[in-house]
Parts: sequence; C-alpha cells; structure tokens
Amino acid sequence: MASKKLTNEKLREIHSLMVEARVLEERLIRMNKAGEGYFWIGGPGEEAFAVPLGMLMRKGEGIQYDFLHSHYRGSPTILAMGGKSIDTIRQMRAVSTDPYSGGRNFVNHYAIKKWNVVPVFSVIEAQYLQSIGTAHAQREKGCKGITIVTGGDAGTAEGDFASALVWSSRPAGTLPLLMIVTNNEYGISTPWAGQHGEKHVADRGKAFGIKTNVINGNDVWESWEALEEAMDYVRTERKPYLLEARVSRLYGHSSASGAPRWNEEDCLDVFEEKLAKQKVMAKDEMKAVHEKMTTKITEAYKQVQQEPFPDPTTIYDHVWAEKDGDKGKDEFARQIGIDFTLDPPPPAHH
Amino acid sequence: MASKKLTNEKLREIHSLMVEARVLEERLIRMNKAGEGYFWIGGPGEEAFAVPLGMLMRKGEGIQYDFLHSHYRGSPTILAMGGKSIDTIRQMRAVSTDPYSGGRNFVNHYAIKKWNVVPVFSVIEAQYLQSIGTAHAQREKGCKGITIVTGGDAGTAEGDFASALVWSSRPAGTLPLLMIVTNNEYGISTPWAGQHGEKHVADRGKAFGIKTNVINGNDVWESWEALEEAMDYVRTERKPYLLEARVSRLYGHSSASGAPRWNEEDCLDVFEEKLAKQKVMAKDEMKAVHEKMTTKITEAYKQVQQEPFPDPTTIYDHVWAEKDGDKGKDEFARQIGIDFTLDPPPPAHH
Amino acid sequence: MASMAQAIRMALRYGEEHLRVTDIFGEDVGPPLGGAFTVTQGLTTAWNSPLDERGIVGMATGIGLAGKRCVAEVQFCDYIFNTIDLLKLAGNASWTSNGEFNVPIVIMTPVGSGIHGSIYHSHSFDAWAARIPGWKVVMPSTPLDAYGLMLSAIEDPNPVMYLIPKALMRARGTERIPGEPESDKELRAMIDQPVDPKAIKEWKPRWPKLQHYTVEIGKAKHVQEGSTATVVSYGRQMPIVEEIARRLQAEQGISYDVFDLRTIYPYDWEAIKASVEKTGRVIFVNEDTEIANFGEHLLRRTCDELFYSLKVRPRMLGGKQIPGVGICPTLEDVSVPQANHIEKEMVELATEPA
Amino acid sequence: MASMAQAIRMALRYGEEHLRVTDIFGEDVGPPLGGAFTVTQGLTTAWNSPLDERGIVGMATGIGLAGKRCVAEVQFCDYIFNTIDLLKLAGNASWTSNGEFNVPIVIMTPVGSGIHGSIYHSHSFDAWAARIPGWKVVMPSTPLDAYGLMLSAIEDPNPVMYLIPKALMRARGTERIPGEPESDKELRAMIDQPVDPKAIKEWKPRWPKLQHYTVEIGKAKHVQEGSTATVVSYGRQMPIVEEIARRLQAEQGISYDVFDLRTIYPYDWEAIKASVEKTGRVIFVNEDTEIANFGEHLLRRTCDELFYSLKVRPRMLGGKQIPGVGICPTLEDVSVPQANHIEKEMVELATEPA
Ligand SMILES: Cc1ncc(C[n+]2csc(CCOP(=O)(O)OP(=O)(O)O)c2C)c(N)n1
Ligand SMILES: Cc1ncc(C[n+]2csc(CCOP(=O)(O)OP(=O)(O)O)c2C)c(N)n1
Ligand SMILES: [Mg+2]
Ligand SMILES: [Mg+2]
Repeated sequence: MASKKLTNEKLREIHSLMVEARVLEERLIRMNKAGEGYFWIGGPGEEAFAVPLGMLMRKGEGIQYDFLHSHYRGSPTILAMGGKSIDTIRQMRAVSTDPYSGGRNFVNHYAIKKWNVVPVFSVIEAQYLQSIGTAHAQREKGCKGITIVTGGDAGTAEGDFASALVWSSRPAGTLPLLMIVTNNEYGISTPWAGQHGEKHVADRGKAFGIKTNVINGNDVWESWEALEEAMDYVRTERKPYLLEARVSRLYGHSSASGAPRWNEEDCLDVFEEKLAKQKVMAKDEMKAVHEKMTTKITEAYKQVQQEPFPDPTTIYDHVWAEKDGDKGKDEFARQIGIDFTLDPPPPAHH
Repeated sequence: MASKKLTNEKLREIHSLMVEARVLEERLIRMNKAGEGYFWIGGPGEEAFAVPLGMLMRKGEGIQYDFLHSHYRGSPTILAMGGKSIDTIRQMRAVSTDPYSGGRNFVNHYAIKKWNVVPVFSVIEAQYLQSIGTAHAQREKGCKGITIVTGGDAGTAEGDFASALVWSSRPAGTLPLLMIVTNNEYGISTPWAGQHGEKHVADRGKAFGIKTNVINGNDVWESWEALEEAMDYVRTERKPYLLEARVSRLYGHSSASGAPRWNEEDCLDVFEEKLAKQKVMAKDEMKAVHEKMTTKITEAYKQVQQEPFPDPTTIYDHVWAEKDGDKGKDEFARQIGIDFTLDPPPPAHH
Repeated sequence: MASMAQAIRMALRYGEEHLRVTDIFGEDVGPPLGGAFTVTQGLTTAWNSPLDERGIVGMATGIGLAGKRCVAEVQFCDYIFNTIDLLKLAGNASWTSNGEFNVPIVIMTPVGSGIHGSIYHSHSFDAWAARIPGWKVVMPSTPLDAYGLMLSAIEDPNPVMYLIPKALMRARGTERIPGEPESDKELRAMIDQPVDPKAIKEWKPRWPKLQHYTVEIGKAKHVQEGSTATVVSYGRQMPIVEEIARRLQAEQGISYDVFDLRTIYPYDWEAIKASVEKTGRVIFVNEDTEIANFGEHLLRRTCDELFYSLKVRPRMLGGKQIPGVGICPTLEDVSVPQANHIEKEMVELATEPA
Repeated sequence: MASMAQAIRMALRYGEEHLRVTDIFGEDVGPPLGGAFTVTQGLTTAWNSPLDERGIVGMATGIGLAGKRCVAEVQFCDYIFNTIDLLKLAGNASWTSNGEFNVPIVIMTPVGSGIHGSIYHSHSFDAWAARIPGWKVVMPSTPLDAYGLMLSAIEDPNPVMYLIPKALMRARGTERIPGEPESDKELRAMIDQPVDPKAIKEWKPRWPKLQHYTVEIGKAKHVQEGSTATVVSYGRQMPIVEEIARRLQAEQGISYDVFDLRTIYPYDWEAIKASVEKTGRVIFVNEDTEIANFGEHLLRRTCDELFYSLKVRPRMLGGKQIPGVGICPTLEDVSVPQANHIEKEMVELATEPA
C-alpha cells in the first residue's frame, strides 16, 4: 500500500522521528527500571501512525490551528510536531524544568499552549468529552482549524466515547472533530476480544452517519494516507470522522506490568525493511540514524540528571491563571491549617 | 397490523387498563394543579405500548422472574402488572401510606420488591447501568428471568445508554436484557431532531450485533407483537435486544411545563376506534369502562385525602436494611448535631 | 425590582454583549424554553444541548481550553454528580500543565431545597464544590449580587461554579440593578418570554441598558453590624438569617454581626476573623448535609486561629445526614434547617453564658 | 505474616466460598492479572470488566438489587469520581423505596498517596465517601483488620465502601489471620500467582483453611492507651501515628490515647468521646484535602459535645487544598502530612499549656 505522495525526503524525516521516539521511550523505560522516575507509560509501537499524525497537523495556537487531545501514548506525535526529547525526559525525571507539568505529572502527559496541545490527563476517555469543546469553538465561520482526539480501544467502553459520537454528529451543529482510536487489542491485561461485541470500534460511528475507517496503523504509508484523507474531510466538511488504527503495544501497558518487550509486530522494523527494499535508505544509513538518536538522547538524559527537583513551595503555583506575574499562586490555600512547605521532611528517597 | 394472537378478551383487558391508566394520570394532573401534590410526571400517551409490556412480563420475585428498571412514565405498566391506582395517588399526595416511598419521592417512582420492580430513580439513564446488574444475576444456568429497562429518547445521549450496549453484548457474557427506548421526539422542550444524528436510536445497537426493532408504540397490536418477539428472543437466547417504540407525549413533559394537553396522536383514541371497527367493543361499552374507572379513581382520591402525612421522625427510617424490626433507622445520623424532628416547624403549607 | 432569575438573565446578556461570552448552553437552555427557571430566555448565544451532563461539562472545558468564554448550565445540581471527575479536570488543568492552560468558564446550577423538590430537586452542592480545587465557587442570595457575581464569574480567568439557590429564583431584592427599569411590570414586559408557545416564536426581548457592575469574588457582604454574635451564611438561608437577626434585635435587643459569604472559595476569612475576634460567638449556617460540610471547615478554621477568642462553643447548622429530602413538607421541614431551628440556635448562641 | 493484599485476597476467597459472593469484578480483576495490586489473584469468581467505572458501579448495584452479593473494584479511587451519582443511588435505594430494596454490595478501591502516584494515583476518598448517605465506609490499616472488615463488609446487607490505603498494600501486620500458615514463604507459595505469564495459565492457588473472623463495622481499635492526648486516625497515617506515639512515650513520656477509626461511617463516636473527656486534647489525622474534610466533621462534633472538656484547641491534620499530589517527592512530601508534620502537631497538642 505504498503511496506516491510520500517523497523520499519525507520518508527519511518520518524514519528519523520514529527512531527518535523509539530510542526516547526505551530510555524512559530504562530510567524507570533504574529508579530515576517513578512510572513509565508511553508510545513505543505506535510510531508508524503517531509520527504522521504529528507531521500532518496544522500546528499553531488558537482556533485557526488544530487542537490535539492526546492520550498518554503520544510521544511520537509530539516529537513530530517539534517537541524536544529532553523535555519528555525532564517530565520522566520530574525535575523543575519539565515544561509540561513542572515535575508534577506522569511522563508523556503533555501540555503545549503554543501548539494547541491541551493537557493530557490520566483519566481515560475524558479527552473525548473535552475535545467536543475545542471543536465547537472551531465552528466559527471560516475557521480552518480542526480538533483531533486520540485514545485506546478499551477506553471506548466508557460512555464518554459515545458522548463524543453523539455531540459531534448533532444536526444542530456538527463538529470538525477527528476521533482516533488506536486499537492494540488490550486494556492493561484485558484482551479486547472478551469485552467488545463490536467487530470494529469504528462501526459505532455508522449509526450517527459519521464517516469511519479502519486501518493498519503499523504501516506508515497507510497511516499517512488515511490521516490525510480524514483530516481533509474534517477540515473542509466541518464534520466528524472516526478513524481506528490497529497498532502494537511493544512494551506492555506500562511500568506497572514491568514493561517487558512483547512479541508483536514492530512498525519500525516493518518500515525499515520497506525503506531498504524500496531503496529509500540503506541499512547503514538507518543504523547511523539510530546511533545519532541514541547519542542525542543519552546526552539529554545526562543533562537532565543535573537539573534540580522542583522547589516545595511550587505546589501552590498555577492553581489559578497567572495575574501580574504572580504565577497563579494560591496563597489562600497555603494559609489554611499547616503549611508543610515550611517544614519539608528530609529528602530520604529522592 | 392487527395480530391474531390477541383475543377479544385480552383486548378488553388491555382497554380497561389503558383507560384506568389514563384516568389515573389525568387525576394526578388535576391534583397537582390543585396543589395536592407538588410535582407531576407520568405516562399518558404511552399506554398502547406500556400496558402490553406489563401484561407480558413474567411477574414475580427473584431472578427467575423479570426485572423492570422503569423510567417515570411507567404507570400503565405497573397497573398492567397489578399495581393499584390508589397507591399511585398516595405517592402523588405524599401520604404515609405511599407504598413506594413513604411520602418521599415524586409520583410514578415505583419500587415493588415482590414483582422485581426496582426503584425508579429520577436520574435519567442510570437505570440502564443498573439493569446490566440484574441481567447479569440472571446469567445463572437455567435461569428463565430477563431484565427489562425503559427510558426516553433524549436520555440516550447520556453515555450510560452506550454502556448498556457495551456490557450487554460482551462476548465474555452476553446479557438477557431487553432495552426499550420510548421515543416521543422530545426531551422536555428540546426536539429530537436537532440533537440526534442517528436516524433511529435502535440503529446504535447494530454495531454491537444487538438485535433491534423500531415500532409504532401507539398501536396496541404492533406493540404486543414486538414485545412478545423481543422478550422471547431475550428469554431463550440470553442475549440483548434493543426496541425503540415511537410514542406520544400527551400532556407535555411534566407539571413544570404546565401539563397542557398536546395535539399528538392519542393511542387510546386510535385503539378505541379500531376496537369499534373490529366490533370487539361497542362505543357504549367503552364509555362504561371510562365511567367505571373515573368512579374508581375518584373514590381512591377521596380516600387518600383522609390519609395522614408521614411522621417527621420517619426521615431516619430505612437508611439501612431492616434488622430485627428496627425499620433500618439511622439513629446514628439522628444524634449528630441538631435533631430537627424534636422541633418541627408549624405546618404552614401542607 | 428584578427577581434573581431576571438578574442572572440580564447578567448573561451583558456577558454575551460585552464580555465575549460566545456560548450559553445546557439542557433546555435555548429556545423555546430558555431554561427550567427562565434564566436564559431571549439570549442570543443560548442553545440546547443533548441530555448529557458529562458532555455539557466536557464541552465547557473544551471551549475554555480553546480560549473562549462560555456559561454552561447543569439543569439541577442533583444531576451534576456524574461529572465530578470532569469538574476536577477543569479545576486542575492549569495546575497540572504548570500554567500552560487556564479554563475561563462558568458552570451554573440551581441548588438546595424549598420548592418541594423531593429527592432529586433538593440537593445542595456547596460542600462538594468546595472539595474541588482550582474552582472558585460563588452563591448569591440577592438579585443584585447575582448580577454582580455573574459578571465577575465571567470575567474570571478560572473556572467558576455559580450556585443558584433555587428557592430564591423568583425572590425580588431591595436594590436595583444598574440599568434596570423602575417598574417590575416594565421589566417583565421587556425581558420575560411570553408563556404562549405561538407567541414565543415571534418574541424578541428588549434589553435595558445594562451596566458593568461586579461583586468581587472572595468578598463577603456585611449584612448587619452587631456585637454579640457572628452569623455566617449564604444562599437560601441568608434571607432567613437576616430576618431573624433583625427581629431578634428589635424584640430582644440581641445584636448580630451578620455576613453573607457569597463566595465559598476562596472565602472571606478576613471578615469572619475580624468579627469572631470581636464577638467570640459564631455560627455557620447552610443546608448541605452535615458530614464534611463546608461549615465544618469554617468551624475548624475558627478553632485553628480563634479558639482562645471564643466565649462559647462555635456552632454549625446544616442539613441532616440522610439520603435525600422527602417531598412531603413534614419530611422536608425536618431534613434541612428551617427558620425556627435557625432562630433557636441563634438565640442560644447569643445567650449562652460565657 | 500476610500482607494487606494477601489478607484481602483471602477474605475474598472466604467470601466466595462461604458468604455467597457470586462476583468479584472490575478492570483487570480477573485472570491473567488478578488486580493491579494482586488482590484478586486466583479467585474463582473474579472476572474482567470493560473499562467503564460507571458500568462497574451500575453492575454492582444491579447485582445487589437482584439479591446477590458481589465485590466490585474501582482500580484506583482516582477514577471513581464519575460515579458519585451512582454511588448515591446505591446508597439511597433502600431509603427512597422506603425499605423495599436493599443493596448488599461491596465496592473496594485503593486510596491515598505514598507510592509516587502523581496526580491520578494519589487521591483520597474518605471525605467524599462520608458525604454519601446510605453507605458504610471502612478503611483498614492492618492485614488482620483488612480481613475482618472485608468479611463484615460482605455480610452487611448495605452497600459498603472499602477503602484500601495503597501504600500499605504490601505491608505485613503483627497479628496472624486465622488459618494463615506460619511462614510467609509458604503463604506466598500457596496464594501468590507466579509472575511468569506462561506459569499463570497452569497455576491454581492452594488456599489455607480460612476462618470466619470479623471486625465489627463501627468499632474503632484502641491502639494504645494513654492519658495526655487523643489521636484519631486511620489508613496510611495510622502506622505513622502509632510509631510516633510509641516513640514519644519512650523518649518524652507523653502518653497518647490512640485510635484507629477503621470505620468512617458510622464512626465510633463513643470511643472518641470517652477519650476526649479523659484527655481534653485531640487531633484528627488523615490525608484527604482539608476543606470539608472528614476530620473537620469529627472536630465539629467534638465542639458540639465536648467543647467545655477541651483543654487546648482541637486539631485536624489533612492534605493541602491543591489540585493534586505532584509526582516529585519534593512536592508530594509537602502536599500530604508526613511523619515529621504529624509528630510536630502531636507534640504541640500534648505540650500546649492548658
Ligand atoms: C477512567 C480511568 N479508568 C482506569 C484507568 C486505569 N488505566 C490506565 S490505562 C488503562 C487501560 C487503557 O486501555 P486502552 O484504552 O485500550 O488504551 P491503551 O493503554 O491500550 O493504549 C486503564 C484501565 C484510568 N487511567 N482512567
Ligand atoms: C441525569 C438527568 N439530567 C437531567 C434531568 C432532568 N430531566 C428530567 S426529564 C428530562 C428529559 C427526558 O427526556 P427523554 O429521555 O426523551 O424522556 P421523556 O421525558 O421524553 O420520556 C430531563 C432533562 C434528569 N432527571 N436526570
Ligand atoms: Mg488498548
Ligand atoms: Mg423524550
């Protein structure tokens, strides 16, 4: 299913991003195992789909650009948008320089205002509900931006997924909303097969007249084309689209399950073989990319190790929207009862 | 669409129940307008569907019998099961003899343990979630009972409706669950058309492989047959079924909208005309039924006016399951802070 | 004078005209009904949502994340309890993202008992809302405050929970809203939608020339000056407390220092503190269930900071810890505090020997 | 000694064998995982649900309405906040139906901080649960209590919320569970599922001969007798409080009367009351956010009934009112009370001049 649309240059770009994402995630997993970060969850195995997604988005701030409501497997998309690996490592290490949460949140929980990447929340499927809001804001006349939301297969059992279908297809105002489900056939330890009577998640869109598609998300070309088509449709029709991508989960669910390597199709292997066969890149070239990324990520990792943990008093920051440079500190909350920041315990376990 | 299955005797029984339900509801509306009950909501307009439902249920207590999770328009069904009009009037008047809630709940909020009528809750669509539990209990080997849940069209926008579809069609254990949606094309003041992209609510079952049907719920014969078919299927296959019945809403949403008579098809008129045409009953006979029911309901109404309001101290009853005849009183809650029942205010507004 | 429903309606009108409100929505919020309590009649940006509270809160959050301003309604707070997770998310979006995003939205919802609302039209939400960090929580007890707090809520860059005591929805105030016409009849003719369904279609409101008038979030109203005992309340119990305080002053010469809190978070601790330091006697009155009640928080803080200024035990009066408010008045009247209960406690507070 | 996870597992086994439990379910509760914390490994009636907490609570309620007994799990209490309406319904089904129905179910969920769980694996639920009438709410701090409370919860004809302090999940107690083998290793070999995925398929637990042992709901545990000051806690803070009390007794001769509440509703007021009457000093310790905290309720009730027995101000120690617990220890350690904070307050409580 090789598309002609993808130039060799683009393919090399995709390859580089996929490798970077993979090397990054493998570093995060190692950090977790070494106790340098308390929890890992991320996107290895979804690169063939998630990198094209990031590259195809209309990137910018405000309703004229695309909003992304991502689940916690979005690292390849964020890198493809231009995010820096080192920032993800910072969030993993929970240092004060973590730009996404200031050392507060799990890794791969992004928030990038200038690119409309709204906060990634751990609460499964809530993103589908919030996505109808940014999409609604984009119903403004002449608006070019669309909203994209991603989530897993198991999460579609939450009523919130259905709510997104209902709200996006309302005759009184359809929404420019691209709903993506990455189906890896698992929710943590629970196989898809026992819990889902529907053949494809995407079929659930049909009753609402929503356009749907099911694709092999392990294939770069198929993913690119499907995304392009879906985005074009949503952007021009201002109507919803439900896209299901079948993907692999290469290191299990998260560090909670030990993050061992699983025996599933590896989209990066598949891609590299095709690139070689099509003579887009030689094996050597690819190896060089891997080495380059490994070096880059190792250096980033080393730098992050030097960076400080957040100051205890920052817990009160950004409770509120910032006003006159006050960092949105909730001084009021601080004054209730005992202010533990006056007396932090000895750093036994950092 | 006249079915041969319905004998003249059955048709007369249905007619009598439909009339009783209608006269009852009209009395409730009058009571509300007279200030003898603070809120009215009920089922006038749904009799052609709701009476057959009550007659066809396998009535009894425990999992071998059918469970009913009803919305607040279920009076015709309850009467058809054998419920007494006077008890509904008692709930309207909020007297202590109200067997369904002891003067606590809105009218038409039933709870009848001996017939598996689980409590009707005001919270739209939550009944679909609870219905999966009684249906699950009925997965026991050899069980004959099924679970029936009813709700309106607008309520299907809640994620809970989708959850019932998901859970009832799980390959790991399908549920003997008959999901009914009575579609009157309104949620309070909001027309169906603007809010629902799906042609029929029932279509939403298809992606899950759930059997579905859409019927004219204003027709007694069609309703009877569809219900019989659906119940048979669920009872023997132990699988879910989604049945949508198009119905009228004859007095608007509730007393909150003033409960004026609406200009919609009246299933009782339709039924009576057909009965006359088919010579099942003469117009005179029908009139006699109306008169009989009017007398019956008027007498019940008068009796209820004599009955006392609940004693203030009953607010603590049945917080807990009853134990040794203690009425499940929460004496603990009573002892916290101030016990207002020691000092009830003067009955200004009863 | 405008009713509270009319006051909020005018505030919303001001919001859509002058404060960049693009969406006012919820179940039956748009035409033809204009809200279960008429609050959203005639507004240009009001629209009907699907029957889905989770969708409503999610939609509002998304609109806020996109940088637009909206006011969403949950028809009764009794139906907001499936959205607590989403309210928490709206409240923590700024904090979790370390300030990248803020969510400048208003969610309004009618609360409390007093209309024979039975189990599912009588819930309170003040204590619950107080447990959701990142939100400001307000609750007016007069039409003028309702107007001023709504403007402040809309202007606030944070999520604001706007609780409307439904029993006061039709109550008229004693202070005129800036821009409001002199005659009630005139106001009704201008902004109340006709009842007749046919007339509704043709109807267009004529809005008075509304003005920018705000009530600062976080500031209590010092309703009555007094020296003997402090009474802090809000919402539906507020006019009851005021009436009792006035009467007891006249009849028994008891002098109450009375506060309408108006904002539940961040509440006006300075005002409470100054008063309790003066009186040494305090009661907190509301109608939410009494375990983990917001009044219990105020009482705890009083013990934290003012314990040794107290002359008698501090008091909290809330609703009983039972599963609901029964529809029969014999039940409702002993489930949430009524005037006689409040009066008894206020008298005891003021007269208990120190 | 068994860990808390093992203790609950054995209690569930006892439940499905002897107490008519037909269903133990939730996300990843069945094979192959047996629960995010291993609590449901090897159980005959354990099964995996769809990823849908509303479905889980609805399913449980329905099973209860049908008269069967089940134990449902919400994987983390952080994900229970979209079900508060359903919890309220399960809690009010008996009351609204005037006693027609009861809902004999157990919902268990891990709570609290202490595992570097960040914003969404650190929530508490005790204050929230205390606000839902019709539920009994329990929270063990030792494996033996965990076992005894689970049996009581299953036997109770009402809905019981069973909160598990996740930081104590692996902690071992000092008292043996009736029937538990002498050696920890033996117990592990008998009831802990192997880690190797292939081995799991073949694996069958060998259950010890478990016995009927219950801890009465509503009864606190008098952990330590003392005369100077009363300390009331539960859950994760309990072992911390105990250790401090023991140490301060040894080092400074301060004598604390220490209670593990174990039941949050209906709580053991008699025990607290008797102790505070004796000591005149009291602190309530937990880690839920501090506004409308359950400890504030206990403090209010103390003021209601024991104010004039108090020698010094009553205290409440809870978590800070911020949107979450940050993952970095520098943040978590100042967001919820740690040992040093608790100790400081306990010392002040005992030494403040009366
Ligand atoms: C509301 C909610 N419930 C439970 C969890 C715990 N949890 C985290 S990930 C996960 C499984 C998600 O599976 P799926 O949606 O298929 O996404 P995947 O991880 O496979 O990409 C669960 C149950 C959660 N984060 N949020
Ligand atoms: C969760 C919830 N939200 C809102 C309401 C208020 N409410 C009561 S009935 C109703 C409309 C229901 O419409 P539909 O589901 O079509 O049923 P119908 O009344 O038309 O039979 C609404 C919004 C409620 N009872 N529960
Ligand atoms: Mg998955
Ligand atoms: Mg309807």
